[in-house]
Amino acid sequence: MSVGIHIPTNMLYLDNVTVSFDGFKALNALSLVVAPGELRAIIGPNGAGKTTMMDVITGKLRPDSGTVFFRDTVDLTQFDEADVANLGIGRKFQKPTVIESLTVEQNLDLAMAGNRGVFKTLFFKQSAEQYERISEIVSLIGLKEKRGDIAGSLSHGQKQWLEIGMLIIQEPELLLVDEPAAGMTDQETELTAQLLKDISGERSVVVVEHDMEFIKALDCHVTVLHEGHQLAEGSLSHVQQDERVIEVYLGR
Amino acid sequence: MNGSLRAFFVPFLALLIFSSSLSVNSFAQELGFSDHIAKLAKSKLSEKAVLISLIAETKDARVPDLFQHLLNGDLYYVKKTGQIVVIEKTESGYLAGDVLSQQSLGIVGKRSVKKIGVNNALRRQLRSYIATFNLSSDEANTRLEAAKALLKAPEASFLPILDAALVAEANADVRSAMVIARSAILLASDNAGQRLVAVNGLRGATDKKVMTLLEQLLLEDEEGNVAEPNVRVRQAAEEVLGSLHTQARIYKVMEDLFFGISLGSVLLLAAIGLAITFGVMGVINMAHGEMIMLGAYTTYVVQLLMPNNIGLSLVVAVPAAFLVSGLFGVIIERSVIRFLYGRPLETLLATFGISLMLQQLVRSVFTPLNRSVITPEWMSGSWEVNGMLSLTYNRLYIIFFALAVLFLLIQLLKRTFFGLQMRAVTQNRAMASSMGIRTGWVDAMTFGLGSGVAGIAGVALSQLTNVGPNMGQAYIIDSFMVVVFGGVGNLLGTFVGAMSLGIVNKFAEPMVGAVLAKILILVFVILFIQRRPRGLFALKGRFVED
Amino acid sequence: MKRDSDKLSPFTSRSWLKKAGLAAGVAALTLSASIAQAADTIKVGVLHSLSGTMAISETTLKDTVLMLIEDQNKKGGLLGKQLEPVVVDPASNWPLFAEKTKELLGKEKVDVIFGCWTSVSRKSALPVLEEMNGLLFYPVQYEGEESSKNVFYTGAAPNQQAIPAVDYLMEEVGVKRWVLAGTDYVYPRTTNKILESYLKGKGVAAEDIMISYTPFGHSDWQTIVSDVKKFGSAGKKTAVVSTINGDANVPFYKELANQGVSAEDIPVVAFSVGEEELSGFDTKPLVGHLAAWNYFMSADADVNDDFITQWHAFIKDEERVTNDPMEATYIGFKMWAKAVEKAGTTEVDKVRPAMYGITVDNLTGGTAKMLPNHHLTKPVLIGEIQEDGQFETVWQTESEVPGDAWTDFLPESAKLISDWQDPKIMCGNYNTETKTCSGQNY
Amino acid sequence: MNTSQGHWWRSDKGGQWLITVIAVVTVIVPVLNLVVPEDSVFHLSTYAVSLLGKYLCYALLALAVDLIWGYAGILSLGHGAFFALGGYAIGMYMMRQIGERGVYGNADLPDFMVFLNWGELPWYWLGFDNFSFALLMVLVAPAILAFVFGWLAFRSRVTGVYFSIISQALTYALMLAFFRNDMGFGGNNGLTDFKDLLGYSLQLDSTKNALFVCSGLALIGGYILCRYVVSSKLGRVLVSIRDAESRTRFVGYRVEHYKLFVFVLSAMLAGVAGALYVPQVGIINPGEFSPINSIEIIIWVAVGGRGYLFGAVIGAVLVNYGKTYFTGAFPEIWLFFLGGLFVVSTLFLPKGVVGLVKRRSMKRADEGGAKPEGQIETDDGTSAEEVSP
Repeated sequence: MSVGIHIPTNMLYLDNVTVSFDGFKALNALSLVVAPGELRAIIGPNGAGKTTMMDVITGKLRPDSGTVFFRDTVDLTQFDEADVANLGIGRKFQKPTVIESLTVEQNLDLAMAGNRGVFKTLFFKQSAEQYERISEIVSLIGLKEKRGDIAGSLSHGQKQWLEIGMLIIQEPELLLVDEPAAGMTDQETELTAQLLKDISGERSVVVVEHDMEFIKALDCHVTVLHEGHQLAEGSLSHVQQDERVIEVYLGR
Repeated sequence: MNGSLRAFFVPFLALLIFSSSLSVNSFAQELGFSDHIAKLAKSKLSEKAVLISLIAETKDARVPDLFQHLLNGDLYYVKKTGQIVVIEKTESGYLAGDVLSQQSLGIVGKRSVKKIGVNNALRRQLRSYIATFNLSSDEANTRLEAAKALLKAPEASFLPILDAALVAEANADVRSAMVIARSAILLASDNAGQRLVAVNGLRGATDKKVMTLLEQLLLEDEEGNVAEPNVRVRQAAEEVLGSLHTQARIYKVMEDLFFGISLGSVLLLAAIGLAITFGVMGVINMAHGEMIMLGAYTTYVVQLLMPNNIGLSLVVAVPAAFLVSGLFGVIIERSVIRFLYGRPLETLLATFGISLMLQQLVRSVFTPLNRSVITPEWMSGSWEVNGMLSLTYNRLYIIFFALAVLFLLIQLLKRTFFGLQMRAVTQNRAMASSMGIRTGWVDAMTFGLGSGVAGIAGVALSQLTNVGPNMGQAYIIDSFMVVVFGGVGNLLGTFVGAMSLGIVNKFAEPMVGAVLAKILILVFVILFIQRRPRGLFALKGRFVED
Repeated sequence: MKRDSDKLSPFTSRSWLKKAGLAAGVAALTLSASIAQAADTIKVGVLHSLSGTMAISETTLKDTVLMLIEDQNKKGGLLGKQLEPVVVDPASNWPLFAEKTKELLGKEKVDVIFGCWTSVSRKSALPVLEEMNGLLFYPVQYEGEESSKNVFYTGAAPNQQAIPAVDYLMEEVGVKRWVLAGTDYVYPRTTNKILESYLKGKGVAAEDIMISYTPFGHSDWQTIVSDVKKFGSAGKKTAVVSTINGDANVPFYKELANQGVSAEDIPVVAFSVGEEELSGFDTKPLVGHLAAWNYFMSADADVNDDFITQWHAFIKDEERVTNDPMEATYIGFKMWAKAVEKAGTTEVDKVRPAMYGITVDNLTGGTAKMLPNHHLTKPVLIGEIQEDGQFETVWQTESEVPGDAWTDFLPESAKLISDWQDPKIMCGNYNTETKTCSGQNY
Repeated sequence: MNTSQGHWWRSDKGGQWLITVIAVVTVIVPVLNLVVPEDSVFHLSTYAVSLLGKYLCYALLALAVDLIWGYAGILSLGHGAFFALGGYAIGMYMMRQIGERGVYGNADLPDFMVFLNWGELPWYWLGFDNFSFALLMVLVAPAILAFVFGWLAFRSRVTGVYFSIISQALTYALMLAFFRNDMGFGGNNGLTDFKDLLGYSLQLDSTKNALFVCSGLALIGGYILCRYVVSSKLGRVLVSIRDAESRTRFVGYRVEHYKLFVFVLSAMLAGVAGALYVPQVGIINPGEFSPINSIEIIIWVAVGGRGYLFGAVIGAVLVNYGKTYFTGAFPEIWLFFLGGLFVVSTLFLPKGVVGLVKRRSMKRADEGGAKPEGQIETDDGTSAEEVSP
């Protein structure tokens, strides 16, 4: 586990979180710790509770029991999605969700860190620095040429990147990324892994992924979820040798 | 005394008593049956009352029949001759029969005869006489009805005949009804002791009319004098009334509950088709009300086609309405809605347009006037649980009908292959299609099913309310409320939603009035949706995010 | 990238001018030109809803007017000209009544309008009629409290329907306890206010009056009928005075019958249920209930037989019934025709004075006379519903009752009278206390 | 780049056209009515002026609906309620202006209160003899209702059809409430028999033309306001809410605040439309609250083309002109035409009349990226949210 430079000892700390839907326990006493600046991968079979965990962290779902602490002090279960986002947690969905009827620039502009108040946005004017910031990001995500294009016209991979760009420009301290490599070409996958590695360090990144190649490329700590709780944790090679993991997940 | 003897003895006694107790002048008494009857033709209503008494007094064997005809409104007179006839309306015209000779006169022209009119006062008078005749009927039920009828208009002159009937009566139920009727008559006695006996005789009678009679004893006139002068009688009356009031309150709650369930079942019927087209398929079907309307008009047409079998007509109308509305549903689905899946709000616009066109269609075909749908005999009246609580038959049938429709529908969805296909298509169209389900066909059938069920609702509603071009509009908002309140996509939710809205409405209505009750229900639904944005029986979990 | 530049000049001057010119041309072409045609016919406006909720009642009146026009034209028209009907559909939409009135008077230049059913539709059209000096014949019974120079009210005022009906029940039937049940809108509210005040004046105690209002189109009457039953079981003869509107009546009567309330126990006297409404009912359970009108189809008069025959021939349906508002339309039309003949012109300002005192035979016998308060003299009939959907007249006023625009049973209204003929008054709302026309003088 | 803030006018070609047309009509109609002599071919009748004024009010109402539906994906089936409230506010002012000229000559109470024996003016009528207060209420009354209702609904995330249905319930409940005479708003008859506005008689042609001009100006003002809103960053947040509500939350926007803002703004615009409408048609009654009316507004917007703003205006005028024409030309069967129009336009013009024109012109000059802002991708009010694994 990498050692955090920031003041908080844990960026994210899930303690004994349980969520159930009509008796089915999507999360079952799950505990998880992510350190500042850490890049963490989370794997697990379908229904292991990965997305539910994301939902709990981002305030979309309230857990039945347990706590979720952000930067040691903030209990995330008390906040809703917008609060959580403004606290500095960004989330990328499995299916790329960019605003298709807006342009690439407008998407980034929306996501850019800044005041989210109604009247502030009504009278918002883009400053030169903000323009430059967007320029940086479009270069970073390789959409420089497409800056003025409608997001709906982008390819699948480009949408994924745009969404990652939106995450970055949001300047979160913690990024939650759900299956970023889904539907990408090998080359794109590689680039994406590199991008995530680059942005971790400054911030913590939690990646949920199925693609083992991708996980391997990330080269980071891996947590295996199964039936709502943590089955194993460690390096990819470590967990790959775990008996239980092989049984429930890899062994199939 | 055996039945036939009674049949002979009691009416004879009745007529005997009338002739002695009625104070009519001797000149009139000499006139015979036929003379009185002849006068019926052109006398005024007030004169008819006297004539009816006189006719009753003649003891003629033809009197009961005559009175019945007069009451039913099929007693006429021939304009030219003044001859009194009984008219039977047949398909070929008016079939006349002379009252006196009881001979048929054959078919007569509609304009050559005129009806002998009666009013409410005369009807009451006639009914009382008929009741006294019926006290001697061989049928226990008829005697029971007769005794109850006497309770409505208790008059001292009926006392002897009632006493005579009581002596002959063996049936316990009829006896107790007769005793109550007798007590009711005695309440008007001059003798305080008799009145006290009468009041005590009414103890234990669970009947609203008894309450009315006792209330009458306690009425105060303008000077503050109570109608009943005797204190002991008053006290007894108050006591009996007190227990009656307690009973009335209990039955009132039961009645309100029945009203609520009944309203709930109407809402359920109206909404259940929508629970399929809107709830399951996601079509915001603004033409749902018109599907109900088509069902109601189908009922009307069925009745036109079988005028002699009104009782059966409703039974025929149910499948007919299902087919007609269902067919319209299939046509609408195939021609319009199938192009709009995945765009629910556009279905709102299109179906709204369709609803306007359907309204205009029936307006053009059936005129804008309301159509008269006849309530068959078996659906009229009420089941008298006791004198305090009676449940109307039409409502009772509709409650059962609604439950049956709900049950069948749930079975259809759960247990049949079609239901399985339907659920497959609505949950994952692409997957269902790839598994070889003809999704287009399933869509059409599902929409047809929802529409057809709405049509069935129309049959039931035709028994409660107007059948006109606007009838659908009256139900569309309520239906949406029920479906949304219960939780979209859940038939059981629709059921619970309909019942709870119905019952809440009916308990609120006596407190705040009909208008406010309706407003409160709407506000309640609005606030409820804030608490549970997906209704009472919301599907939980991740998969609801669609 | 430019920012904040020329934000305030959305249009360059050239494109602005071009667009303005084009737009002006389009506007001028589409909007102008409502050319009045030389009148060689007399135009008769028909302002009845043919769609929407009121179509059910009003379509018949439209047909009645068309029948009367056709008949008049067969007789050679009026003043040597043919009558030409102009039918519009205000679609049961109240503001549309004002708009269509404007269209009839302004665009079509009609000489007279027959129309409206609900009070609100009349109230909507009224300012337009007054402004453009039109002439409306309003054929439906209503709550009174109005007498406009430009409207002739040929239906009953409350004193020609509600009050005689209550008198009948009180005197002939011996009713002591009253349920005033109505739909919650202005006509029932006003009528019930008048009746309440009238009944109290006759010594009826407050606890012997029950007032109940329901929403439009109310269909679930279980609770109210049960309440009526309960109210009626207090030992006094009880009757229901119903101002329940149109569609709500069917379920109301059905519920009454099913709960075993017969006309002999608790009679219902209705002011809005006529032959046409009954034709949509299953009448069996209604037999014996009452209605108060100024006309029944069953009336025994030759002129009535002729009218019915004419109606059946026109509408090509022997089963169609006639009703009170049809008679009111008939009387209004005949009166207008007479007044036009008398005035020798269709000009409103000449026809109006010619109207006063004009008489037309009622279809029930007797004559209707137009009073200077723009209301008619009318006989009042109480009928009991028969199984064939007709009424049996059970009571009738001795002579015609003059219509009273302002009821005597409301304090503010009692002070007012209407007279459009007396030169000393000449207004619709003359206050007899202050000796002035209160409010605007129209 | 077509998003920069300075360009919000330039890119709106349709809007420029629209405003030009409205401005010209606003100038020309009074001229044709008042200046051109009556016997001239170019004279415009007062009837036509009122009719056009009515269309303009409807257009403003449609604009208000398009703002929330076209841009924020909020399908309100109860927007007629705000329109009616604005109308009632101005109607109450005009009732008070009648003063002694009512039929009973009672300066303290409106006529309908007099004959129903009201003792005194209810408290909520106080202040309505003041025009500025009434004007304020035209905005405030709909705003308060929209705020309370919106706050409740958006806070608990009532979306899509659920929102539509409860907004319909809202207007239905209000209709029933206003029907009640006890409410003190004239019951079914509503408020009518208005005499004058600010001392100018409503029967004067000049007043009518002035009201017409006001309607035209209000429409232009409303359009510019809406255009400004949808072109601002806030407008893009709205679009983002419409297309992906959940995503927008995760970016950190308080969706409920944005929805509430635009909903209240839209309600206020609707209120203004109602306030201009009532003096021109001369009556306001609870029928304006009827759910059917609110559905019709949606239809105007859909026929014109949702999400373009000017589409709503065009739709409102087209449909209402059609209604006026059909009710006159085919009184017996016009519902067939109207119903058919709705069906045909949803089937064949999914993006409305404007969409049709756009598609044509786009085919002609296909310059990539010229897709109009606010073009709809998802055609329903429910947002296309993420799908779970």
